Amino acid sequence: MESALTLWQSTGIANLTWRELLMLLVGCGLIYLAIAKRFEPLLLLPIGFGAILCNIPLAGIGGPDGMLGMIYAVGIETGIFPLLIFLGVGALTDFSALIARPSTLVLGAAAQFGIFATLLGALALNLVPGFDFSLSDAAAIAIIGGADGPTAIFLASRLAPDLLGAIAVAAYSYMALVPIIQPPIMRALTTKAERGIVMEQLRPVSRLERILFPLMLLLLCAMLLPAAAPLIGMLTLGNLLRESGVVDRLSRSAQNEIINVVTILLGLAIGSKLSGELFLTTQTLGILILGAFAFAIGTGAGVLMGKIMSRLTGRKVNPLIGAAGVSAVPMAARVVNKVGLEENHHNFLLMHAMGPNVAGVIGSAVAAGVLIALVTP
Amino acid sequence: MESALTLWQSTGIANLTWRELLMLLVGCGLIYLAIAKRFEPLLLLPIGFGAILCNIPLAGIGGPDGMLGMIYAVGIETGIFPLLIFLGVGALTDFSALIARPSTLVLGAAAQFGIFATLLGALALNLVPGFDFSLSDAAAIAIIGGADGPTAIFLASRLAPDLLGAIAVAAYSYMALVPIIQPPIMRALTTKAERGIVMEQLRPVSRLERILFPLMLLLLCAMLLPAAAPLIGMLTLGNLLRESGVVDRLSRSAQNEIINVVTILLGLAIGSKLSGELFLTTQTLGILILGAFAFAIGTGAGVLMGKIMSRLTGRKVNPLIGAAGVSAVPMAARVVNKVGLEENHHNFLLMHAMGPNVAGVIGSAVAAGVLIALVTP
Amino acid sequence: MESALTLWQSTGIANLTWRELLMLLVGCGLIYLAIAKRFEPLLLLPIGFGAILCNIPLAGIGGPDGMLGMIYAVGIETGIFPLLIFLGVGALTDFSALIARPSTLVLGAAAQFGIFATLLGALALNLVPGFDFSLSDAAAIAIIGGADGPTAIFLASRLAPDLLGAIAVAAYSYMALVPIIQPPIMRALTTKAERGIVMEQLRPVSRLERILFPLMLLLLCAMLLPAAAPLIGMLTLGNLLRESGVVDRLSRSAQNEIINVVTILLGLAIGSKLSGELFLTTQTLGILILGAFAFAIGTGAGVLMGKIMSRLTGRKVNPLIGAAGVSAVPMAARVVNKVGLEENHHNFLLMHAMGPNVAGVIGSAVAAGVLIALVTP
Amino acid sequence: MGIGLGVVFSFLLILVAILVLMSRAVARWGPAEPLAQSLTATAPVPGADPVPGAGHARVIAAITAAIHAYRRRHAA
Amino acid sequence: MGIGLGVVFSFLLILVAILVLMSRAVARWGPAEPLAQSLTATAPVPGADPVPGAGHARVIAAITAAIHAYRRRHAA
Amino acid sequence: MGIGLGVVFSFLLILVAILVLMSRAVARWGPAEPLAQSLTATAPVPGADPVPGAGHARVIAAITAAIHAYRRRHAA
Ligand code: NA
Ligand code: NA
Ligand code: NA
Repeated sequence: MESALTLWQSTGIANLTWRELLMLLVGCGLIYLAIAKRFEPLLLLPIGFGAILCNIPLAGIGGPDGMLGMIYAVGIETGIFPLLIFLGVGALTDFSALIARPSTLVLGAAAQFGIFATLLGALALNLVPGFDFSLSDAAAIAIIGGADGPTAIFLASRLAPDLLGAIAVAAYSYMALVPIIQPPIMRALTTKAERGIVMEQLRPVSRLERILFPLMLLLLCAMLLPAAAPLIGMLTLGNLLRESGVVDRLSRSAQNEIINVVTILLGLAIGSKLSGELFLTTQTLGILILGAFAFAIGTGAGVLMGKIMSRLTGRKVNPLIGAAGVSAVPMAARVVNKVGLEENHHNFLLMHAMGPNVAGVIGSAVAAGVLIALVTP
Repeated sequence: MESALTLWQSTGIANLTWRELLMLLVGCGLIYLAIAKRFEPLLLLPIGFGAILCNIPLAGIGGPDGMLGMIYAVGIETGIFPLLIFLGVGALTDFSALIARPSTLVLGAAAQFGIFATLLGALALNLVPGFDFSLSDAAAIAIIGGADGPTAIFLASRLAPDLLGAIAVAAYSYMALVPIIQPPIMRALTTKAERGIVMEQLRPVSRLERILFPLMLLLLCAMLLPAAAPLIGMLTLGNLLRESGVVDRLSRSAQNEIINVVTILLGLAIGSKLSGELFLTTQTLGILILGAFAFAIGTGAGVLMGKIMSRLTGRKVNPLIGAAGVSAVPMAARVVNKVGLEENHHNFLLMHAMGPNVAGVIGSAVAAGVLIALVTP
Repeated sequence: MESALTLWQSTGIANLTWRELLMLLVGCGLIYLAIAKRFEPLLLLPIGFGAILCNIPLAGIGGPDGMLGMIYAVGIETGIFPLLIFLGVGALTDFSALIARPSTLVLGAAAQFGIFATLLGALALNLVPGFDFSLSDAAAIAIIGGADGPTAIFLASRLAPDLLGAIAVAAYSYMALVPIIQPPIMRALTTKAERGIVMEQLRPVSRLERILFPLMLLLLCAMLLPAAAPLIGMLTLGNLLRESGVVDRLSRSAQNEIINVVTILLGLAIGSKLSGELFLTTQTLGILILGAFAFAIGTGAGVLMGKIMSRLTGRKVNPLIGAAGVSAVPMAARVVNKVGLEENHHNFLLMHAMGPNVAGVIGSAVAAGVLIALVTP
Repeated sequence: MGIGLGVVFSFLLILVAILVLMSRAVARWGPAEPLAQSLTATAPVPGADPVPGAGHARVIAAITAAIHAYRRRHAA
Repeated sequence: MGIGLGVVFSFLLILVAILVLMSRAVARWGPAEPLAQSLTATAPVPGADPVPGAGHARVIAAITAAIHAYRRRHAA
Repeated sequence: MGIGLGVVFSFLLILVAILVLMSRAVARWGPAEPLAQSLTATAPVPGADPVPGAGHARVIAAITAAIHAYRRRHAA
């Protein structure tokens, strides 16, 4: 009888708290979104699975001696995993469109307005009872507006590890929602005539320019904003491996093995921050709201800057491409292409939107550096 | 003269103990079995090589500052390596045959009888002078009967690290010996008529079922047996990566890069537990004997349960497939196929044996969880 | 005003020291050599990039909490990275030419004369003011003459971590300069007739011989020179994975995933030893001079031993192949082939030079073991 | 021992029940799916290979052989 | 917030200037290069695919299909 | 220095002896093996390529070219 009681007490059901139960459902929900709705499945599937694993009663998989806890300590607390992902992103990214038309960097800059507006928004939310975000917390939440997963994880792991779970979930969820969030904003802020603007074909870019680009970017970052050096450093290293043409096996490794393996482990480890105590709070609600806000503001700011550029260049620039400045590569650029095609069936904006799109990646890495420099004294 | 003496004293020969010499021979023997006899070469070759490396006099490669010692600490003491292998196993395993005929899970359960019988056997062996197995030791030894390498390594690293070398060697050796150990037992326990039973073709399994299966299994494990959650969790994650169809690059990574790299390092690191003091003991002899015993019992129990199922279903089940319940995927299923073909040249049991075969993997992971829950208070 | 000052003080320019500036240029120079001149790009590109990263003011990427500092601690301080590279080298190397003509091992031994001559040279350089090499330092520098990158990094990380940056840069630079350094020495030491000697075709080598070779080498190393066991161990393990024919997926993993990923991380981490304080010293100048010296002596000794072998065998050996004994696989063998073709357009020495070439790898690993045994008491 | 094996059996018997229920639920409410494909597409088990159109198969066989030969020459 | 966004803008505007100067410098002093190839060779963007000779393309398409079929059968 | 180089030489000379003995032992007691294949099969050295039947070679060459073209278009 006693032994049956002992047995029962070692089961999960006997120890399940409502928080754990809810988080198991959240995990299943994320997996559902990843598989059925194809919401950024490469990350949301492992994150959702990690959420399940670390909310299994008694197992302690997310704790300091548990597998996910250890992976978190080794890979995320040190910042290594998001940096390795950035290495792979660099090796996968073609910056030709940006080099051919450097002015699109301004669009990538404008779209970061969402980040800084959200920073203020997060601080303002402290006026509402139940919210109490520190400056670090606010900065970490604001980066969701960068629409760049690894950057958000890197910054959150530095500035607000306890919010990392919610921030990562929000960042990837909204990135997946780009095709739903962006088009109405794009249409509201542009005229039919603007959306129909056909842009000139991009000039070809030489191999030497593509090799020099990452080095220039890295050196500029070293001179002006050392706080962004880890992120920009790994991005440019990946890109140099790709463009140098002399280390193909390293480039392929960064694009495949490294990014795949790290993605699995990174996703799982984020789960270790998806415990009920950390996630089921009013703060998470605030983060989700602020994230949507950040995305919308960033999109709007990008489009408005696109309108300014369009005027200044005598309608040579289609303002829609400004929306791609939020990053979310390549989804945002595809959305631009789609909205553009609605007006003019022969106006392919994809290549033109790639410039602001990759500029957005650089922009949010720079913004992350600024936030680190502002917040850490 | 003195310098020549110093030189001589820095050689291996001058410092070789008989234990080291014997272990070097054991290492060469394992490599011979791996290459010439194809005994589970993926693991026995690295294990044998590890045994040689960590028995080189003076080099201390298996010690705390040596390469193998460090790999052991990082990968096996933490449990990460066997869990990553399980991730790969999940990504490589097709559970369709099991989903199409869930009743074969009972065969996978029956074959775990070998584990629990061996647990008693190990404790009984304490009556023989020279043996002194604790309950933890006995549980770690018993898992050999699960015929599942990573499960055995995971459990042994938790419950009896000093016996890990012998247990891993025994587990993989007997898995390689499945085609020799099993057929006589299978033939002895079945009649000619039973062996000739032709089974109905399996129904097709839908994609949705294959996606839901790993989630159901994980949630059941979370509710009933949290102690098995790390093993079952990684197995089901790997399988979900495979079946979800939305994260092919992660699935391929788990099936290839992760499992290959970890296999090399895991095999080598096991060598760090193959030092003379740990391996050349009467206990090792006991482990080898108990392992063979566990295999035989498990096979027999599986076949007997197969006979019961055969009766209950009115001879719709060929009892031979019960033998595949020990796991040892896919070797045990192939052995079933071969023994079946001996009776009836047109009776292909392979697909039917895959059900109990993969059920055996789940069964031994569950049994490992039970042992952990029983032993660790 | 004050905030603008704070902002300025957080920039890199405001904090740039001349040492850092110079090291940034060194980094760019290495990248230039890697890409434009194809100097060992697989390593010099990551090393150069690492040099840039860890000389960014304020960022501290090479420090103990920085990414490169952490990678150094995990991968190089422990010796794991160079050993994993050696595993890959073993899996990539075909020792057939050496097995078919074992006498070429003597050429691989002779070329290590450069190492030991340089050891004396480094100690002699202490007589020059500004140099103060300990015995450990001298041994680490001398290994540059082995013309084998991973061996040099392994030894330097053990004996003289502070010099590791300069030693690695020197080793890979001179390996890239083999086609420039070696030919004049080869021509100066041989007669036209000697260079024209046509060698007999190599006998075929059986699979069994190729499997036994790594095991023989490992056991010999275990018996005579345990200090070389980690290096020789990983080299032979890689080769056994390759030749055994039963673990192809592990062999491919060692040849690709492992070596690629580790090369990126290893190269970057070496950068953490390329700080201004460690690199911009008179010692680095000494290391570069001694390295060139070591290469030249090694080449010369190899060729002279080739001449002796040529005489002893009645002109059956072309002495040029002795130059390949410095390792630098496969570049040195290709140089031999090229110099040989200059004399006789039909005399292909490539296959014959592969024997001493791979013998040089073994030779420098053995020499590294000797240096470890001599220096560490 | 009895308890241990009992737990294993109970666990797997409950899993049997869950799988049966799951399959029924999927059959009733799940999306229609070209079932014929689903099993063979993921079954890596030898002997279960589907037989594609013979013409196609011959082309594939020829190319497969060529690719193998090509790899053998260039891999090593 | 003003400072933050200001730094981001300044940084990217300087980068614009550097890129413009770089491209001019490369155009003036850089090596002559078959430019037509360089963009397409590395642009992985869909819709930017170059159109190779039609005959060649047909062969490739046939073999591609065969390879896909081959992989699907053997990968799983 | 003398000792160091001496040890290296001794080590490698003993290895020479062992390899000679090993090869003799394998030749005498080892299994018969199609030796002609063994060297070329694992020699990755350029210039040592075996020449396969010319007909086969032409097919492989054509497919190789197609595969390369295919990869170049789809890899990037
Ligand atoms: Na962005
Ligand atoms: Na089992
Ligand atoms: Na060498």
